[in-house]
Amino acid sequence: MLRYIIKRILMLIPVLIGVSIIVFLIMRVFSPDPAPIVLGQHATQASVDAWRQANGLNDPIYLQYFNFITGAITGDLGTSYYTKAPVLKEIFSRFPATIELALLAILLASVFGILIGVISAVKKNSIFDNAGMFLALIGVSMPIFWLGILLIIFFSGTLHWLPSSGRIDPLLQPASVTGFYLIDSLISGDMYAFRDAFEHLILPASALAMYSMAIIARMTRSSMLETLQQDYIRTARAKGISEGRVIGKHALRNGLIPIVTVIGLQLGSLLGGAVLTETVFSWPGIGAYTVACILKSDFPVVQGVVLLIATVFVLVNLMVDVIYAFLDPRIKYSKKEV
Amino acid sequence: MPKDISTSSDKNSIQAAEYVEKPESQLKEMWATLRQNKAAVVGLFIIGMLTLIAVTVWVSELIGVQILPYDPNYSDMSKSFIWPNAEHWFGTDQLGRDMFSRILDGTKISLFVGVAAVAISLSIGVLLGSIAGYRGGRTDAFIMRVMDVMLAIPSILLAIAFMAALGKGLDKAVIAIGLVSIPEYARIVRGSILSVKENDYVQAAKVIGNGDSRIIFKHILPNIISLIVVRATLGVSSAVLDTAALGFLGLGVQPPFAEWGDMLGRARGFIFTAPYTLIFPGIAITITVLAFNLFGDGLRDALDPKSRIK
Amino acid sequence: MRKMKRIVALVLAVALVGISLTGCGSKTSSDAAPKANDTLIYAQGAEPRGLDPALVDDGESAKVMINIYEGLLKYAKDSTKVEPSLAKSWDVSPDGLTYTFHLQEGVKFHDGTDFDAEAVKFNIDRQIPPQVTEDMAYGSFVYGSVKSVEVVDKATVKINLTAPSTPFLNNLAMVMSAPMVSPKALKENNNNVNQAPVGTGPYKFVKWAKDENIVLVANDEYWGTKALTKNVIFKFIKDNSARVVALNNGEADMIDGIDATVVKQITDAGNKIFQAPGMNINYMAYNTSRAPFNDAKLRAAISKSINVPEMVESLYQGYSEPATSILPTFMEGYDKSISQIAYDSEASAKAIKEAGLTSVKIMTYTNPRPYNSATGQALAEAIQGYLSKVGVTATIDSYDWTTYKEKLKAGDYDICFYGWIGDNGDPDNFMYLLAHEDPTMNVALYKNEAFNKLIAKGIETPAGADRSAIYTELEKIAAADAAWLPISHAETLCAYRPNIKDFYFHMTGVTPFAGVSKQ
Amino acid sequence: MLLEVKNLRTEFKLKRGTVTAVDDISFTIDKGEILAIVGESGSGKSVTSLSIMGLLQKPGRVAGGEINFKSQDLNKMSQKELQKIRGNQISMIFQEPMTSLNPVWRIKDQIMENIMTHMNISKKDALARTVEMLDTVGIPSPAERANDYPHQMSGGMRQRVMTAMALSCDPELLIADEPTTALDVTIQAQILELLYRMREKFNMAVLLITHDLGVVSEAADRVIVMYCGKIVEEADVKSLFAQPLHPYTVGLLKSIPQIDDESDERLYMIKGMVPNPLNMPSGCSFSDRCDSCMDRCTKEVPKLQEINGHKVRCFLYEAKEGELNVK
Repeated sequence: MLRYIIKRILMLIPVLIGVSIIVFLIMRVFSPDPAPIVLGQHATQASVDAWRQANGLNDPIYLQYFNFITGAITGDLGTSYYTKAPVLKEIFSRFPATIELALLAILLASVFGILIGVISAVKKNSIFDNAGMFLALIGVSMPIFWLGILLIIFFSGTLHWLPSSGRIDPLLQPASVTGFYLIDSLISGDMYAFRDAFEHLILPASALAMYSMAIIARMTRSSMLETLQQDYIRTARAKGISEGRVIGKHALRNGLIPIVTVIGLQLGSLLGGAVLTETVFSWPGIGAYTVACILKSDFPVVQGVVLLIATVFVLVNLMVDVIYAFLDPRIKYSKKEV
Repeated sequence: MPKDISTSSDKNSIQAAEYVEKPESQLKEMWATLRQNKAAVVGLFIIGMLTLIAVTVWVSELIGVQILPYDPNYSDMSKSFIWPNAEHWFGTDQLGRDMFSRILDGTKISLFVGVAAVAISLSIGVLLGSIAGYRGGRTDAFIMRVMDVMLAIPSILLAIAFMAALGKGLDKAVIAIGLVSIPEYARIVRGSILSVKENDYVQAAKVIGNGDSRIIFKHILPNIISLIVVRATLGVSSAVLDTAALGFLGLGVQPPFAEWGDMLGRARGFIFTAPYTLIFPGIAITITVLAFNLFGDGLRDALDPKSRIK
Repeated sequence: MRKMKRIVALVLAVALVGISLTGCGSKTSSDAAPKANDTLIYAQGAEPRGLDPALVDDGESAKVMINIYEGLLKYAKDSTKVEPSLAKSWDVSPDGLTYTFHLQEGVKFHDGTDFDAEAVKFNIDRQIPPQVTEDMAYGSFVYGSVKSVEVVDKATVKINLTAPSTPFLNNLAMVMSAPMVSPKALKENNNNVNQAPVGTGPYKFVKWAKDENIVLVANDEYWGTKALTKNVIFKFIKDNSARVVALNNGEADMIDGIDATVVKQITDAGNKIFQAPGMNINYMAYNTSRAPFNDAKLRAAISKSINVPEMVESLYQGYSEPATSILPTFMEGYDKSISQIAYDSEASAKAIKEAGLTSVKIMTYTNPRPYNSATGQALAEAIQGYLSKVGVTATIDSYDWTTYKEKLKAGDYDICFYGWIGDNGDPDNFMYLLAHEDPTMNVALYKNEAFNKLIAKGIETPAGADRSAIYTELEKIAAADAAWLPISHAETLCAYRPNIKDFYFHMTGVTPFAGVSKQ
Repeated sequence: MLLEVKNLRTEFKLKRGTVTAVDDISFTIDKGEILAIVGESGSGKSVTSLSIMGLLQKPGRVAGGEINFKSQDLNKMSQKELQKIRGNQISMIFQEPMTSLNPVWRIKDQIMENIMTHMNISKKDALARTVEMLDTVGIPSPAERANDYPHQMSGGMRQRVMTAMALSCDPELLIADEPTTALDVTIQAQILELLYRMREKFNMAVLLITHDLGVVSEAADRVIVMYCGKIVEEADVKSLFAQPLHPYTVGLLKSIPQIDDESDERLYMIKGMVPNPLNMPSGCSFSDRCDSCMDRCTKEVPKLQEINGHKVRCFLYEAKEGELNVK
């Protein structure tokens, strides 16, 4: 197992090289010149040229790439053109916000998705099933940003129940330890802050979770339907254990195996969905920031972010495979299967 | 999940093997099952309506007949932000354009981008997947590594970067959205081909001395076509969503084309004063995506041997 | 198995806690959190680029920096006239080449170091050759005319110019480039205090949570009148509607960047509106270098076809004021007598028909700009609508802002859209655009020798009635020639909660909070 | 009398009609007895066993009759009450050892779950009992194998595990539904031997469900032959094999290959196919396949009649009180 994990982590390297090449090509070869944006309304041709020269943008593309890669290997992703702050710092000051949002979203999506899926499967063709599956269908069909805006209009604008933007009331901002406000506020023992952070999370996390929840619910339903047909479920029932235990301990435990894969895939797609959710909710995360940087042609930041996201994506996939092996004792990763 | 796909395609291929001479019968059978699926029929009906609207709007535009209540791109600043009424069913937007006409006009864009983007990802994806699956070895490894790389970047981010680099435009949106979903098709096709490849009839074709491309196109692809059709149908729904997302971020098609996502993006500043400008495009997107999802799900069920027995 | 059970239990527990928390807290969320009266929360639409005045160029940064830094001079509260700040007084040599500033004494930077003539020299030297770097967006604008800086004594500094420049004094009141930064901080931070600003102002920098907020605290050692409120927090909420919601829900005390459509909603919630004039111009430019718009009459005919007030009203919803002049109305040189070509669709149609003009090529940008929140695209589409009424078909090519600037250089357009954000409150800063050599500045490609001469004269003429007359004259020439169709001056519409006292938004786009208090 | 099934009727409600899978059957099992139910697939034998266990899944349901276990009608019990009996007093072994064990649970956990559900003992004792049971059913080094997952075991081993699980709470009745079908012949014998041994050891009754008359002859005390949801013949093993009455039973017996049969005759086959349950022949449901079919057979449904403890449902044997009337 360990060998397998190491091998998979090593496989990150070619993926990251590939990712960096793609991003590099898109950004440096095709994207608009960042100079006019960086230099503002008084930019002249001369200052644009000087700036490009100073930032190595007049070098041949392979040399630019070489410089970037050598920097990246030593942990230096450069500085943002726009803010002149180190890229790593810019990224990591926003990354926890996205992770916190994505984790809560995947938690919501998994809990409710599995719940709906299980109920739908157990009560197949009942009103619950139909309602659940209709909800799931709407969930995969609704644009996430539209849902987000509707949530804001309803819960913030009309009912004034929940905040519409940001992560926390700045007055309650806990001292940063982990960067996750839910955890940081617990560390500092401030329940007000915890609640406030949680309230800020609800709407964006719900909007972000909707699509994944729908996918997970559908997957859970079909997986459970299949599992409930299995002989070992009959065996379990024959043991005289309660129906709840049959479903929860026997059926779900087996049905979960394909669901975990879906959850893993969804965690990856959540990172994409975060781009839109963060934009709608002014969530101070990496998604909206990246879009802003793409539009500003802030090459170093975009390169850094995409590398980071790709790494996370690959690691999540690896994690899913490991969990898979944990859930399904029949699977043993050997060198062959890599 | 992966288990799932392989078993269904196995069964599929076994069945397909019997029909190697006339693969269309597989589609025929699919259609028969599909007709019994109410949801799929509803989906197909909506898709039909949307297509009708899109084609009518497009043709009338070509021959210069105005069929929509108003010119969707004609702005009249004196009619800015009129609430829905008998004259303007969905109201007017900031520039005084009739929302109803714009929504109908937008059907054209969304369907076109959706279908065209899928056509791109489908053709390139199928080609790459076929080559990878059929040739195997290094070619396979290389192609699939590239696909892995593309999959490692969230597709919406990739599409945004493409659009930012290429600039706005209908053609560019199609390309951006089409390119980012190539890996999905490549993977499916490769997987199916790997399972079909060893079948006797393919081996037989090889022995007879058929060329590689002939084997792929004549013998292998027809047998996985139903799988691709399902994927493509669901692909249209995600392409429509992606188009809307790009439009929402201000990166979609070149205005003044009425595009639902772009309309939503513009409406965002007026969610309290003119909420109708936000509601209708959102509903239009949802219905379109829903229709393709319903139809795609129906297709998949129709394909699934298990449900066919019922 | 037991692990499984625990995980499930944990998940359920978290969900339950969440549900119960929201359940019991939902209704009262806005007033449940402890609110401090000693803290002002200001919500703005974007995050500042940085907080080093030499390295940034955006308005969002300025709003924060005005509270941390001071320059030698500052603007009056309700105009762009300059007043003493870190400089108590100043003398200008008769030839207009030497400016001597007498500094406030006993002023300290937030890091405890002294503010003195050396510090002034350090700050200016950093932004003039040979030290200036290419990414100092405003260095050459503010200090472009500076030849050298001499320290006379601890409290006196002399600045020598290469040529007389009346706008120079206005430059020294700007929030970009001109504020004084602690030399010690600059040295410690590698000549970049974007993330660690140290000034002399009424507020000190505390922390910056990226994309969330910046926190300032009152400077107890401040040399002037100390700030009334202890803390100021700048919050970044990108979405306009969300900002309004935040204000109405009490998550912010003050917000900016709203439009007139939400005013009713804000006042209904008991909040107040502050309207600040804007120092900018949003305009349409004709390409005067080629047919058909090398003909001033035809330009005027097109301008006549456009109902500017109506368009501005619905595009900007009161967020902008229709422009009757190039200069904002509060600026020196503005005169009520200046007027642009009036809307007259029939006369326009007639003139256009006579000229035989049937189609034009419009080029525009797709982004919103500070002077045009509706985007150049919407503006172009609106104009397209008006033109179609007078029988002209317009094709629109639109590009993102940077590409657009590139395309402008090629000059292949009949009509384009552009705008300008005033820098220093001096009329020259607006009018010189029509005399500029650079095609991305002077997008009308307007060339008028008489106009250019008058511009040069304006720079050298000392402030006063004579100088104002020059700019009024320039305005009149521009209006008659119709190279531009001035469309609007974007105003800044702010809103604040009723318990906020003495909030104001300066026309240069900044929000000094030292005098603002919360009841 | 341990179990008495009285006029049991089980139906499946389908879209195209209602199928009566078990049609008015009655039988009893005594303590320590092995009763075999024989029939082709679709004859209703498995449904009978599931009906007894209360494990019928929708759209199936028990439509009538009584299932009296120790004088209590299981059919009237709530699921909760049934759960107390299932796996405890009545337990079951299924046909498919490969799929009847939960693939993601260790063997010991699956058995311990059964024990701990019904016995109030500590985990440690439950584990000890599990190992003991595994030992009893003949699993070598049971303490180690208890930690295995099902996929690490062979089919025969898994069926032993199933048996161990079924026996773990000392049931009074074991229902074995085709326990040997999926296994190869040598293993089959071992499992049957095991069942036999267990019956001796625990004095429990066994309801053996099978389509394999060979299995029946080896293991059972009494046999019920089912066809299309009805009992067509019931007798003790000896008399059934010695003198089968129903043409169906006769056909079944004839179709077993005999090792000592040296004739060149082709093996007998019952003609035709099991009828579609939605489209049963009128009269005797075997009429369309019967070699001795009479006019009457296609019109009337014969009754099950008892002749010297041997029951049969056929018009060939017109009942005269207490007399065997062989034509």
